Amino acid sequence: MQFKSTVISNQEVSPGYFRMRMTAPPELAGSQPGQFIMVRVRDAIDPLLRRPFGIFDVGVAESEFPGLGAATYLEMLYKVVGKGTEALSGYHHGDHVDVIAPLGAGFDLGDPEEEKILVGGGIGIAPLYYLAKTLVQHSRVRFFLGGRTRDDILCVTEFERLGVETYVSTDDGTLGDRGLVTEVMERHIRENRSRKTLYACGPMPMLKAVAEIAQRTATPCQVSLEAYMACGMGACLGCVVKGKEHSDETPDYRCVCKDGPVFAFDQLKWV
Amino acid sequence: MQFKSTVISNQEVSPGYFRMRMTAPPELAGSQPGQFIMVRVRDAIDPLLRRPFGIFDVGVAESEFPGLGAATYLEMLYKVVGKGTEALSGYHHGDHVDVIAPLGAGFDLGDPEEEKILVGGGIGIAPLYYLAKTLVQHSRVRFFLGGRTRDDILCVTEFERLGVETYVSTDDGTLGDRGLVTEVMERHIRENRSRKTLYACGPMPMLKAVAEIAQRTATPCQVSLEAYMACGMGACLGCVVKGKEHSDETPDYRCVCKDGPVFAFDQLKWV
Amino acid sequence: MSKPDLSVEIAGITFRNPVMTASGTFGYGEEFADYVDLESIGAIITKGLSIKPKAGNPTPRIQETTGGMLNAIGLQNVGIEAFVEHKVPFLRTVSTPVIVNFFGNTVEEYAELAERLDRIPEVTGVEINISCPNVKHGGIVFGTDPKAAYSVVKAVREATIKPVIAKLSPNVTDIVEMAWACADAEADALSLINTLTGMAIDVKRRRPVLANVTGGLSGPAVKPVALRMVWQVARAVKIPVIGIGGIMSGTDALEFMLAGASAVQVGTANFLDPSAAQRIAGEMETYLEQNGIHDVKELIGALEV
Amino acid sequence: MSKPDLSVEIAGITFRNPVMTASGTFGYGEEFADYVDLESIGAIITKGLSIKPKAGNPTPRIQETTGGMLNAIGLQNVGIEAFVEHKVPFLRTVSTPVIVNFFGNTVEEYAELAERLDRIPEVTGVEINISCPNVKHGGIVFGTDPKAAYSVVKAVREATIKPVIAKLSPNVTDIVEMAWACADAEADALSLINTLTGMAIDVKRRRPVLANVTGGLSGPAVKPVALRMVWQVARAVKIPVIGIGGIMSGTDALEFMLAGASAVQVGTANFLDPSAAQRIAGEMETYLEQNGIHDVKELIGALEV
Ligand SMILES: Cc1cc2nc3c(=O)[nH]c(=O)nc-3n(C[C@H](O)[C@H](O)[C@H](O)COP(=O)(O)OP(=O)(O)OC[C@H]3O[C@@H](n4cnc5c(N)ncnc54)[C@H](O)[C@@H]3O)c2cc1C
Ligand SMILES: Cc1cc2nc3c(=O)[nH]c(=O)nc-3n(C[C@H](O)[C@H](O)[C@H](O)COP(=O)(O)OP(=O)(O)OC[C@H]3O[C@@H](n4cnc5c(N)ncnc54)[C@H](O)[C@@H]3O)c2cc1C
Ligand SMILES: Cc1cc2nc3c(=O)[nH]c(=O)nc-3n(C[C@H](O)[C@H](O)[C@H](O)COP(=O)(O)O)c2cc1C
Ligand SMILES: Cc1cc2nc3c(=O)[nH]c(=O)nc-3n(C[C@H](O)[C@H](O)[C@H](O)COP(=O)(O)O)c2cc1C
Ligand code: FES
Ligand code: FES
Repeated sequence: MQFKSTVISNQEVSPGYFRMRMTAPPELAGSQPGQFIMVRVRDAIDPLLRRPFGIFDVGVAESEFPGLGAATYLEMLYKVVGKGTEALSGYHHGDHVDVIAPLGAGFDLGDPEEEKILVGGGIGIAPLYYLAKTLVQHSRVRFFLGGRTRDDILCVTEFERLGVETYVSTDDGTLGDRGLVTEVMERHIRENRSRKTLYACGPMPMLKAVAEIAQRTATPCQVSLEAYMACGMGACLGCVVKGKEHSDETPDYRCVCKDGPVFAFDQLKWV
Repeated sequence: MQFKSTVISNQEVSPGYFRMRMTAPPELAGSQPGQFIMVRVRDAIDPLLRRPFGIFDVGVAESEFPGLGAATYLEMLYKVVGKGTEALSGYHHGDHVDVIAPLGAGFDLGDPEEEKILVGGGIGIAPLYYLAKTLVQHSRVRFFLGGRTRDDILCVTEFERLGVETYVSTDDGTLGDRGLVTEVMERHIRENRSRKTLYACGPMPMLKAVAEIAQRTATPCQVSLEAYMACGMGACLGCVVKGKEHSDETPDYRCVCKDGPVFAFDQLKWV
Repeated sequence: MSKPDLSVEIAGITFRNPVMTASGTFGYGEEFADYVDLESIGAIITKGLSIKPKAGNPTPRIQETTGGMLNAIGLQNVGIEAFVEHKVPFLRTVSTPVIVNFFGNTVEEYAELAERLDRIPEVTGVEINISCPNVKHGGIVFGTDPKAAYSVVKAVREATIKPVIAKLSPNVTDIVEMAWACADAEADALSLINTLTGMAIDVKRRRPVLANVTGGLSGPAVKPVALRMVWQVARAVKIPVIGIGGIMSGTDALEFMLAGASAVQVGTANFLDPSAAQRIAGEMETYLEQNGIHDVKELIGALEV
Repeated sequence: MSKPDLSVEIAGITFRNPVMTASGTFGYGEEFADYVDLESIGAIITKGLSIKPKAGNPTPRIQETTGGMLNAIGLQNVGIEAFVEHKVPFLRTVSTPVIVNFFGNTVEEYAELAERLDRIPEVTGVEINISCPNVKHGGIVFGTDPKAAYSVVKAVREATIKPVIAKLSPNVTDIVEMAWACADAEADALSLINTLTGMAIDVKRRRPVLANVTGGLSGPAVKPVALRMVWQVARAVKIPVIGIGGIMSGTDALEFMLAGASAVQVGTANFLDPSAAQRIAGEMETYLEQNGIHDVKELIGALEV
């Protein structure tokens, strides 16, 4: 659905990373973890297109606006990379944004008995918090979180507060283990033979590494992808990725916005 | 000169009309009445071009920003008509705008012994206040001010406070005389045979009427024109008006931005 | 005052209002059903169709530019069989006219597809995308050569009794010459403009942003070019013209109608505002009401020059 | 690291950096002297000149559009005599190369003007605006017909030993064909693009906004089209290409150089920021420094496709 949302708060949680909470209609409380939203940053032509963001959290809380009682809120966690996110970072309490949400297909929550392994790289943790919040209700959840440096490691406390066991690694060793998050994660999988499902979101090289580990260890795995988007609703075909059957003769393109952003890793063509 | 200016205040003085005060470098205090400024409304591509505005006032006052002592300020009076002025109307204390000023050729202040007659229509009064403030130092100044309705009559008190005799007329009679400002003004000229100079700014039909009166009564007259502008410095030739010698064979175009915006009425071709 | 009349007639079809959705920007209608009342717009024009499914280009396929966007989707589409099986059933549930945009690589392909579309009752009319490479003639684009355009339109004309709209490419020296060629081939109407060919470069990577190198520019950035071409063409031909290019508001749409368009198509605007087509029709109605204009048809070509 | 080398060479002339000011957007240089250090830019290209003074079009002549602007100045200029008398004396005081943009209504006028410019020592080179109506041939524009373009460039080539730049119009089906025609006529370099023809309409008045009805579109809105054409042309010809169209920043300029331009011209940007050309040259230098590139010439045509 399309709605006008009011910014409740917009905080810089780490240099260049912001967490924005905004009002949402009650229907949004039914969003699936992994679904996303499209934000019209300004009611103007620059930027022209909407920008896609994961749902970091959604819930119901006492409204910040007096007299409104309990109200649904939506949160996003974003990194300033260009003019859209730059403009967003200047938003204050009370400002308005136009939002389309929820969009796309979210994570499959799988079998509650299994252990859930979440892998996030940098801003890729955005959709994993709401996922973790949902999964911990029934399953054991471990979260492997990586980033370039200490500043790219966000919201560890929030995950821990959910009861999620959190493992941090950074490329430069400024926080947690030194090294790639995927190496730490693979070690855990190999050392620990219980049934598991993997959930990953982050930069493409990380997702590829996770998919290879899933393949090698025969672990079910879902990945959440990013792509340039214009419409967000499966109409423009701008955001496609290659499906597993893809070849030049038998095209198998999937829309990240509609068939995804979450895909079972074995549904995609990784080369 | 080009400078970054800080908004000091931006008040709606009548529905749809704003008066904005902003910081300016000391050199601006030497601006001539009738000169104008070009404002880059946003540091973005929408609106793309700068917008021209008259200098409503310029002076030196105790700075609003602590510890700065006396500082030069610049004021403009503007009407919201489109996206540029709409955006400007949302500016607050402390916001920044990029300004080029002072531009163009201002009013000739003429002989101090003469009576000065100022004629303003609607937002056309914008450059007349600074003119009046300068002229009252030596001359008797009368101000004929017209508008469609009461809301279009601005800053009467400010002019009166300068010691200017102010005559108001509105098309619908909701304030002052009912009728055209030019009729009231012509009556005054005819009834009152002392030497005078006319200074007019306002919509084209009003300026034409003023020029005709000047012609009929052989009164010296200067008019301040508006035109679409791109550069504001005589380079693009977008803002031209026809000079008195103009014909298809002997083009005589003058730049409103550089040769004007103020012209002696008999230098222009009025048909 | 009674409600103004927004209906327009083109090729014998009455459209409830002049606002159609541009091909490739509105999927097959269904994608937008949650955001726009499909019964409130003039017509649905579907994504460019070919006989066989088409894979389209590698990604990235889109890039925002100042006031516009580039796309190099590469005409990815499901092909006519899947269209009939999966898309037509939904379109059947909507009373709004459905115009199918389509293309081929040879004159014969255009004709064959037109013939197959002719047999589908849910298809109200067809729009020929002539901005496609002519495979038989070394890849030169049908839409930039009047003779090739004539032959494609003629072949389609002979293959269907449904209304035929020829959609013109703006990447030409003389748009009027192209319009004449299509009118001579008995198109019922012309629509313009398709996208302007453009390019974007990523300085850091020293590469074109689009995998396809070049792409089609659309959005408000191109509106001045589109308006100029619609005005030129509408004065030159007798058949109705449908204006396309950067329409974001009711005012934009009215500008095209004053320039001579009998209807308009809304493309890129659907991405920023999925209810754009409905909103624009509403804004046109409000304008007519406020200005005491009883019939939108009064405005067609009413520009005073 | 030592300062990067920003100089480029075109037709035997060395420019201190690749940033020139586009004709018609920078007057005769003097108008901008208070805002930009004229010694900091690559070249000054002056307002289109004709033999006789030219009145230009009635007003309004300009209109802002989304991401761009339309102009229909109509080539108003002072004519060669006043140019020599009133403009050259100032230009003499500047060491930056001066390129005079000019036009005529017949091949003979182009040749005559070229010959007169050839005798002015302050004129470093000439840029031929071929986007002008060919009076002898029913007003068809020189710049959209390769044969006419060839004859104009050839005549100018024979009339002057100064560097000759042919400035191409983008309003054509095949820009490469136009580029070849000008290269065959022995232009030393090509510059592109001139403005795209467009139109704006005032719905309230039901009139075109511009008195001239149509005008030329410039500014960031046209950048994707300009980049695409520069890329096409730079691959097709051996002579240097100068990129123009919507350049607002150092990054924009570098995009054109990667696409194959040996230099760039800044037009509309001068209006928003009178020091744009100087700023852009500075931004290019900073980019080179930060990326360890010693010579801007390394980037010319370095796009990986
Ligand atoms: C389904 C989905 C969910 C996303 N969730 C989040 C999130 O929760 N938090 C977050 O910070 N970001 C998220 N992103 C990425 C986010 O959409 C982009 O960072 C944002 O659109 C950039 O906008 P901009 O105007 O600031 O940058 P631009 O000025 O448009 O571009 C700046 C840089 O970012 C890159 N970029 C731009 N758009 C995208 C895109 N859609 N995908 C990948 N790279 C892009 C460009 O290549 C360029 O280098 C998500 C993307 C998708 C598709
Ligand atoms: C020398 C000069 C001094 C001026 N001084 C003042 C002033 O002190 N206060 C003030 O309120 N306005 C003044 N103007 C007019 C002011 O520049 C325009 O109102 C403003 O540029 C409109 O910008 P916009 O983006 O809000 O409107 P737009 O969206 O650009 O246009 C809205 C409407 O305004 C008209 N318009 C736009 N630009 C101009 C223009 N340059 N001249 C005339 N009409 C225009 C358009 O035709 C359109 O109908 C002056 C103009 C000039 C040339
Ligand atoms: C993503 C995208 C896909 C398009 N696909 C098609 C197509 O399949 N067939 C076609 O004729 N035009 C296609 N177009 C062109 C549009 O129908 C329209 O002519 C163009 O975008 C200009 O209109 P706009 O500025 O309103 O978007 C496409 C445009 C976009 C942006
Ligand atoms: C107001 C204006 C006047 C122009 N006059 C000329 C001219 O006299 N001769 C010419 O060759 N090009 C002229 N041009 C075109 C520019 O030189 C340039 O090619 C075009 O504006 C594209 O560059 P830009 O997008 O950076 O403005 C003019 C452009 C503008 C905006
Ligand atoms: S973004 Fe348009 S189809 Fe996915
Ligand atoms: S605004 Fe450019 S010459 Fe006056």
